[in-house]
Amino acid sequence: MSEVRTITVLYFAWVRERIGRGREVIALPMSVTTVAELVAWLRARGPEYEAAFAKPDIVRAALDQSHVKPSTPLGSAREIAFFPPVTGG
Amino acid sequence: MSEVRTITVLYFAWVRERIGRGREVIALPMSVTTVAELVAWLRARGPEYEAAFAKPDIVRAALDQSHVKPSTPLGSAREIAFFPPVTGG
Amino acid sequence: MTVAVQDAPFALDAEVAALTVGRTDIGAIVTFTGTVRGEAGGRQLASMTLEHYPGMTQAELARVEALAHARWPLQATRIVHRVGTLKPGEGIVLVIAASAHRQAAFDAASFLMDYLKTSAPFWKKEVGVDGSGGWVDARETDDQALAKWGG
Amino acid sequence: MTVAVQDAPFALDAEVAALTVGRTDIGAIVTFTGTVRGEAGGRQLASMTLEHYPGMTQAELARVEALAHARWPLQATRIVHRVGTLKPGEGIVLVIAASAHRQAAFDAASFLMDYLKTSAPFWKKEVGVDGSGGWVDARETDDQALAKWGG
Repeated sequence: MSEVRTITVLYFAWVRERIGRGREVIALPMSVTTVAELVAWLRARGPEYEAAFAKPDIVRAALDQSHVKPSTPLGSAREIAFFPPVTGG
Repeated sequence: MSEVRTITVLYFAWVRERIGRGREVIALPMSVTTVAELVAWLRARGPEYEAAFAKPDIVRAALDQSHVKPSTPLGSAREIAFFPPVTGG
Repeated sequence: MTVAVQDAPFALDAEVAALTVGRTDIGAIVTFTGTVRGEAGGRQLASMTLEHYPGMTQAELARVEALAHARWPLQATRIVHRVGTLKPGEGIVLVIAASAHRQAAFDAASFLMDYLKTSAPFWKKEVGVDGSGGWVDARETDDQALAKWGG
Repeated sequence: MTVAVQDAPFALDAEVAALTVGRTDIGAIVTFTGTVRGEAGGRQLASMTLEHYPGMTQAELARVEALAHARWPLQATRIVHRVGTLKPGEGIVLVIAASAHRQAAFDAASFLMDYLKTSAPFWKKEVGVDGSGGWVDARETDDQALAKWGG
């Protein structure tokens, strides 16, 4: 029996639209340890995720509300967000 | 009998205060042809002018309301102004 | 040093007064207002809707503000960013930088805008007068603008 | 492209609205407000009096404004300069630059201030709270600021 952790995942803008929801709580295998690994794991969940992360280099991530890179370890973060490059201002 | 021309001379800020007036119309010999020559001519008029133009490099001039250099000919200008470096803004 | 994310419009005089009233140590106040343009890429806009990431937005704006204060001698700064649906001509964002010196105020306001544009989690979606809509793409020129501040 | 030399205070919102109301081609509005500081060179100020050269003042401000329009794509600009006696905290000068693009608006507003400071015929005289007074000296840093624009 493999261990899992729960993490809240948020989606914004067209990432949210493609996935069809803005927020979900997922049970994540402990083997998924970095942001990039989480993206790969999400893409395997279905075509809506595949569409959202079709170009993973474009989608940005924030871990506990701070910008992070794909190589960043998830650590003990409780919240991760995925979104397109920001366009405010 | 030497020819003269009349020109309105304006003074501002501490140049005005040292000379003791803000405006005068002077009859100028035709031999005075440049801004620098006018300054020299004015300095000879009295101690208040001497005080105002003690450092002629500092005093700025405008001919018919445009900034000019000491070497600029007076031409047919009707108005010349002398003032310290500007300090607006 | 205050930031706000709000639906309501902002008023320049009121925002500047809140920073400066009763103070005589400020010599220079620069404001930047970004407004919704009526045309984007040849399309006439009916409206623009701003989505954001509540919580992170405030944190990022405060972080950007702190960076500016660490870099220039600033008496006060303010960032107001609107969210929701805006019409052409309306203000989207307001940045204010107040300093004893004009160059610091200009540089800090420009820096705040460059950082805000590339790091604060806002996203714009346009709706054209013909009903067509789409998310605004990030611009490379914004990344280039950021690069001029180094680090 | 308008300039004003006046005794009366100015209001940011009203001045910006006069340039931008009903327009949807503007994306960026930068304002600069210069205010009277309460301290100058270690002396507490009671007031500052601005003298100017009527006629030439307007002509110089309009010339500086035209230089900015020749250099950047600007939708609108405005310069308001006060004269007479002002108290610490009061606004002395307002410059507004509106453009489709933020960098043009920032650069033009900064340029207008740098040119205005070195060419518009205004002179400041300070009166300290102790009754001492004196004309403000021109600053070399203002000439240096001008140099960065070339020509």
